[in-house]
Amino acid sequence: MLGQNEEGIKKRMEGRVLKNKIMMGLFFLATSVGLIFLVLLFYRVLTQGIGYLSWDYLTSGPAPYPEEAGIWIGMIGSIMLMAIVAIFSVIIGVASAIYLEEYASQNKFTEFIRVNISNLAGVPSIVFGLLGLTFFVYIFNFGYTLIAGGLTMALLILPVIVVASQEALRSVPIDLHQASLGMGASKWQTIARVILPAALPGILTGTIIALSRAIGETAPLIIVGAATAIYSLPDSLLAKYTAMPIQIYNWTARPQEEWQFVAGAGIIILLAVLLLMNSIAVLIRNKFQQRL
Amino acid sequence: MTKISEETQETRTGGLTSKPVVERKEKQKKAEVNNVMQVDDLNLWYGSNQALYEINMDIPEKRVTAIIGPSGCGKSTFIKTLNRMVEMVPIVKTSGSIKYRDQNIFNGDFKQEYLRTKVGMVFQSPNPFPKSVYDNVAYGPRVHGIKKKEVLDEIVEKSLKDAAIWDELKDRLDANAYGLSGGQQQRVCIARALAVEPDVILMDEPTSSLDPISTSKVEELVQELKKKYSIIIVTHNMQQAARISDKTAFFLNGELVEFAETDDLFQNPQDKRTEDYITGRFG
Amino acid sequence: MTKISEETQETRTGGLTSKPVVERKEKQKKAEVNNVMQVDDLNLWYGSNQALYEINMDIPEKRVTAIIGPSGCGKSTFIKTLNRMVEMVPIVKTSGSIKYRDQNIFNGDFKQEYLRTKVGMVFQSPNPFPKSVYDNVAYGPRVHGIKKKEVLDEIVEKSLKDAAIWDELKDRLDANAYGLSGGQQQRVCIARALAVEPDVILMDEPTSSLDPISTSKVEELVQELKKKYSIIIVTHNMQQAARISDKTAFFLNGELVEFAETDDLFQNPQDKRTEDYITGRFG
Amino acid sequence: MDKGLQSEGNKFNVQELIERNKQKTTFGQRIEKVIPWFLLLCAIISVLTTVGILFTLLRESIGFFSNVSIIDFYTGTSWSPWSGEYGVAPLIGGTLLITLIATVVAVPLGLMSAIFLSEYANDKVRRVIKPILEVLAGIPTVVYGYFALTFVTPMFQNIIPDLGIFNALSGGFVVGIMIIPMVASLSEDAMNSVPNALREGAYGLGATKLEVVYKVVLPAALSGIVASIVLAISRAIGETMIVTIAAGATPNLTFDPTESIQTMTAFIVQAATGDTTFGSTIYYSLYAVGMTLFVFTLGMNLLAQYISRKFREEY
Amino acid sequence: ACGGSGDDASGDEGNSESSGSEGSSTEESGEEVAGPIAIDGSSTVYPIMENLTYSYREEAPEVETSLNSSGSGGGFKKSTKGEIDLSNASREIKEEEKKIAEENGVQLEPLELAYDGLSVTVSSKNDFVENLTIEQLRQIFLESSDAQMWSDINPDWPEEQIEIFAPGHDSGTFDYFNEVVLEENPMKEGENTTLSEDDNTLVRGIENNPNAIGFFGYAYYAANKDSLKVLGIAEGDAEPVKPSGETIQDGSYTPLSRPLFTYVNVEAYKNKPQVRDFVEYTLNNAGKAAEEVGYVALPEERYQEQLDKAKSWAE
Ligand SMILES: Nc1ncnc2c1ncn2[C@@H]1O[C@H](COP(=O)(O)OP(=O)(O)OP(=O)(O)O)[C@@H](O)[C@H]1O
Ligand SMILES: Nc1ncnc2c1ncn2[C@@H]1O[C@H](COP(=O)(O)OP(=O)(O)OP(=O)(O)O)[C@@H](O)[C@H]1O
Ligand SMILES: [Mg+2]
Ligand SMILES: [Mg+2]
Ligand SMILES: O=P([O-])([O-])[O-]
Repeated sequence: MLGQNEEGIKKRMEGRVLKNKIMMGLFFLATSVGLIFLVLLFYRVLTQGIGYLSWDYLTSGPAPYPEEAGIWIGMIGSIMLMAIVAIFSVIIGVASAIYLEEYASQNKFTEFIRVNISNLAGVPSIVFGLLGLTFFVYIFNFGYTLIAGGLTMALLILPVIVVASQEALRSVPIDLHQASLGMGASKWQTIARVILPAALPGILTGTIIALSRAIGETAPLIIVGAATAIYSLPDSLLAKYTAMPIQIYNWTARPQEEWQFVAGAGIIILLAVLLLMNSIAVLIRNKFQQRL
Repeated sequence: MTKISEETQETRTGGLTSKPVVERKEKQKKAEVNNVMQVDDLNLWYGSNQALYEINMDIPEKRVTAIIGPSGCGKSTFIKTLNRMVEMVPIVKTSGSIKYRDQNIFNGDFKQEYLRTKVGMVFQSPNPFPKSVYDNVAYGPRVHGIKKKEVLDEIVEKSLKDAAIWDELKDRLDANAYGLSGGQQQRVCIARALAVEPDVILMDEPTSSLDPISTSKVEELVQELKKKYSIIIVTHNMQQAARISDKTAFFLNGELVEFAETDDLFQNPQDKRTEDYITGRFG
Repeated sequence: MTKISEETQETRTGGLTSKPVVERKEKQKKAEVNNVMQVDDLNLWYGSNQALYEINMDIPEKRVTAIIGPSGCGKSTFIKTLNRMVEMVPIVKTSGSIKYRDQNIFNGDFKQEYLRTKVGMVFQSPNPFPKSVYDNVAYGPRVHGIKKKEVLDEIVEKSLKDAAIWDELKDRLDANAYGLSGGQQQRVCIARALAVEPDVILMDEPTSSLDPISTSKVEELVQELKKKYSIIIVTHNMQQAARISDKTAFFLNGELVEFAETDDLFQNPQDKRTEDYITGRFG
Repeated sequence: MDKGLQSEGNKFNVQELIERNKQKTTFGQRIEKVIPWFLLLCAIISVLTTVGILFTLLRESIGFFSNVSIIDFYTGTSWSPWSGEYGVAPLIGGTLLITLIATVVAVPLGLMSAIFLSEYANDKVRRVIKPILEVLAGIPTVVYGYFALTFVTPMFQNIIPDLGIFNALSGGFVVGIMIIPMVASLSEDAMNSVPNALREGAYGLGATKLEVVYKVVLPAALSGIVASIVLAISRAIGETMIVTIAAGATPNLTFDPTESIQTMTAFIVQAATGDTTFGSTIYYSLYAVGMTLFVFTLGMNLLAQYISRKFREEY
Repeated sequence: ACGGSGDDASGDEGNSESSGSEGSSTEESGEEVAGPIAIDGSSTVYPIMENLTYSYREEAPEVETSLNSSGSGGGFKKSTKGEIDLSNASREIKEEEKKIAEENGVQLEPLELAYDGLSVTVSSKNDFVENLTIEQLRQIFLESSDAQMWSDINPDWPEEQIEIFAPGHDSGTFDYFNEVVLEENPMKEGENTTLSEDDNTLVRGIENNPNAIGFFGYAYYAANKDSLKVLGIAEGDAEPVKPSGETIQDGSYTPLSRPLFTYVNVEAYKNKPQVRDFVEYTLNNAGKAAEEVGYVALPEERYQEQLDKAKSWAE
């Protein structure tokens, strides 16, 4: 039946192949739109901020005069914040993932935890801010301090880390499991000596991606009361602090135009830190993919 | 040796009936001395799917026992049951008993970990840990608390020697095992299994992912190993079973159809299904 | 028929030397009339790894040609080259030529899409689309612009009949193909391939994931199909090759070692390596 | 090889050593018992987090609903807390408007990007472009906010002259740009996991790439794609800083994208940072809005999970 | 939570005790003080306070000031619970807030820092309005008025929708305007009104829209003189007066001049030498700081007076 109009089929084929070509161009264009906006954004930020970027800018804190203002206190604040976030979220996140992947039996409760975690991943960050305010600031009585901000952010990215770690654990070949158990190793020995090391790159990548989301978060920090002008670095977990996005938000909210450029410079630093984190993640990911 | 062949004769007589292995059971009891493991009335379910039916089988000591059968007939399931590895699948249920040196391995106070140091395993595709050759082989001893460097050194050397790969690798003990060829990896995995000096070694299609040369190396090694270990080897390659095993079991659809001296089974199958299979009528 | 056997005789004479197929080439040219595809000096690389070496092979019309060889020898690569499916792997490079009815399929103006409607394919594991049986079979005709319900109905019925599954499925055409058994799925996939009325059908281990009964159904079907189609079938099962094919090619490490009438090849292999393989000395 | 087996310099027996160690290592066994409990505890923290969120939102919302009737809250169409009008509709409307615009931007662009990356681009291109696209999702939203305000709005003003400085259009548009990678990346994953066998099946029948995409890959990956869209939408609903900065602060029940609006999230920021007196009804209202927002995103997430579970078994 | 948070200030203090005690001993001998000072509150006062804390750093490098701007109400929210030491405000403390402070055993005392002339502005693109009377302001801003178009205010003006940009409803700035102009009657809300805590948002909103009008602190006008036009305000039939340093300080810009405050936690002032030191520093330098950021200094005697008052708290 097809054979009957051989010529027709051939002719149609021309059209079909052409259509494929055209759509391919369209798909490519669509992909470029995202990339173009990325470039535009970088271009604007760079042109606005580059003039204010200097060693002084890197090493000084907030100031009432644009020429004297710098990112130092915010940057270190962000880094300290991230350290707290990383410690808590990685320990709790990886432990949860191990529990879910290796220990939990398939029952309603486990399923509930799983669903709960993926739901948490979709809760708006500002709601986490409210949670942090109620619990860490008030009920646990930490006040508007580094630890309150850190724990709030840690909970915020916890689900991301759990999910990434679960995936990393799951991608460790069952072979390795079997090999270890087959030697008479206990479950925990197997996990600690074989599975975790093998899953580590995946876990690290997930963590870095989660942290790079956290480092740019502003809304929850506003709610749990990060300071806007602070001139000394936090010296304890219970010290006041500020962070890069808070500084940037504050600068951009000012009337004089120069502050926009100060903010631009801050954005450059923030993006630089972000890109650094992302490329580490990509490096780890690529290296990891080659290995297995 | 004589006893074994006597026992198998009986088995094969049984093999003519539809429930060969059950009848055989009582008679085999006499031959216990020579058996390292004894499987009695073993049934196994994955959830509600039964994968093994009433298996009765005695594994002779210091012999190579081959298990053959078409894909999905339960070969892997069966040997994984022997070291309770099958329990990694949570929905598995079993009935019947398996005795290792007269102790029922399903008994509550019989430790899985202990069983697995006694009954080692080598898998279908080589699965070294992503660590150095040394650390791979030392893994088992370390897990069991052996920490002294000298002792470990000695165990590693001895195991690699026994696995016939010491000469190839003695200068590369620190190299990552992932960098080795498939055949080398598989022998490192065998060395790793030997390092805890098990009593029985289970091998699930150990050569199926290897090239012919590596395959023949592993086959030679198996011949060597049976001097010290009792070996159970699953293979989908009938020629291989014929080459290296002393006894062969033929599984089909979860049943043990026939279990006999290898030569007898191939030249003189007692069951029509065995014959069909080894003459290539299916599979 | 006579011509083919004559041609193969020549091939096998060549098979005694180390480069059997090259010499054969010139002589085969005479037999062109009966060949649906002609492979000349085909080399293929995955990146820098060569997977096929200087393959010369003529595929006879309305016959079953079997391809056997150990795992990794390039069987799948070879038949995927015949419909240029191998180009889905972006790093693939080829040299040499393949002619389909005297047109070089690597030519710039020879459309992949056209080639593939002429040279259909059935895969190792059944891969129906997650759609109804009807939509699966109608997929190809629809893609080629046939929209009329009556025409489609007719094509679907005819193809399912040709694939020997019409009777089983005629009342379940709307059922999702995923709900079928493996053997049924595979025959639906065959029907899907038949629906565009190809000239050649490539089959890559079409029964390897099937149970014995489904396997024999597919084997019967293949016998039936060769009345209308030229069939090339890859199998790791030598018995299967012996049962169903007219000619058999033996591949090893990317080389075509021997290509002959099936009975000759199995009973009277000309190459030592072929002999080793079919007597089970490796693989 | 022979040497190996015969030269058994058996100074010790490994199994005996093991046996001996077994007797003393009770510590290890205790660890083995404790660890699952510790891990379970950690896993429960995520549950506690949810409980904490519910507690936080509910406690204060109850305070709010004792002053304002829940019916008025959800049926009222005017939100002006300072004159005592607490109809949440304008905030929900603002949120939906932003989400709608973002979806219209992100879904086609994201999906087409996913198709390009998964089906047309080669491995190298994919490996470069995918992470770059993902950078879009990692850019701090404050940065996007000012990008919207100082670049996108002026750009749109060239086309729509009477576009206000604060408007839903640029806010929503930029939120859309931000969520492109969510759609693109997750959909690409879904398409990638469509077994190659299905593609081969279609190619083998002479289908073009486009036909394979439309008739095989997209239907097979549908659940993953829909789930990615739903997740992206849920992210758009929860987005805060972009809309706070660029979309204005006018609780306006309108579907005109050129107007200034206020979203639920933006109101929360406004009320939480503003001068609201602690304990006032306005203060409590931010929790009632937060609760509503939470319910919205929860619904979206459950929907996404339902979709991906319902259709997962397809192939 | 309230009782608990009451301790927070003392907890904070305890935390700094080790360094603080050292500070207090050295302070008596006229040397360096140390320890944290927490300041929050009005965004209007923020620039003055930022200026002060910045220069204070050189005076007392060991003191760790932290400054936030959550609005006057936001500041009182924290200060009435004793969480912060200084609470900036662009209005006086409200009765409810006082009550909460009393419940928590917190005593707050106001200090005036500067004057602000609340500036009513339009865009510099606006070429029809120059001055407004208080009566006209009411027409524009009161909800009860039905004036929608500029032509409703003055028939000479164009028939264009009036767009209002105003500070958040409960902010100090809004409160003051509400009190003196609207006499506590509700302000217009809805489509054509944008409310924002962020004064810069208001500036941006107004500068691009010739039909917009809004008001905020003088400093924000001073910083955007190019794009904004400030209106002269006339009380009754009097001459319209525009805000400027002179007119604000000499009181001729009425009624929209207002004082800016910081409220001191007396407990903290007594017990924390660094707070005492900073308050003194503030009163000595507030005039200069105010001028620098665009506000108007108080007469010199007024600062001295307050300094004496403050010193009396310590006794
Ligand atoms: N994890 C599992 N869950 C459920 N069923 C399983 C599982 N593993 C195996 N089965 C089923 O048990 C039966 C036996 O499988 P098994 O893997 O033991 O076969 P096999 O003989 O080793 O086959 P092969 O030669 O393919 O390895 C099969 O029907 C299979 O589907
Ligand atoms: N996508 C690929 N990329 C790189 N190398 C490949 C790829 N596919 C196959 N090869 C290599 O090409 C060679 C031939 O593989 P092919 O799949 O054709 O073998 P085969 O004979 O079909 O084996 P089997 O019986 O296992 O299916 C192998 O060495 C394989 O590693
Ligand atoms: Mg198996
Ligand atoms: Mg193959
Ligand atoms: O921040 P305010 O000064 O408006 O309270």
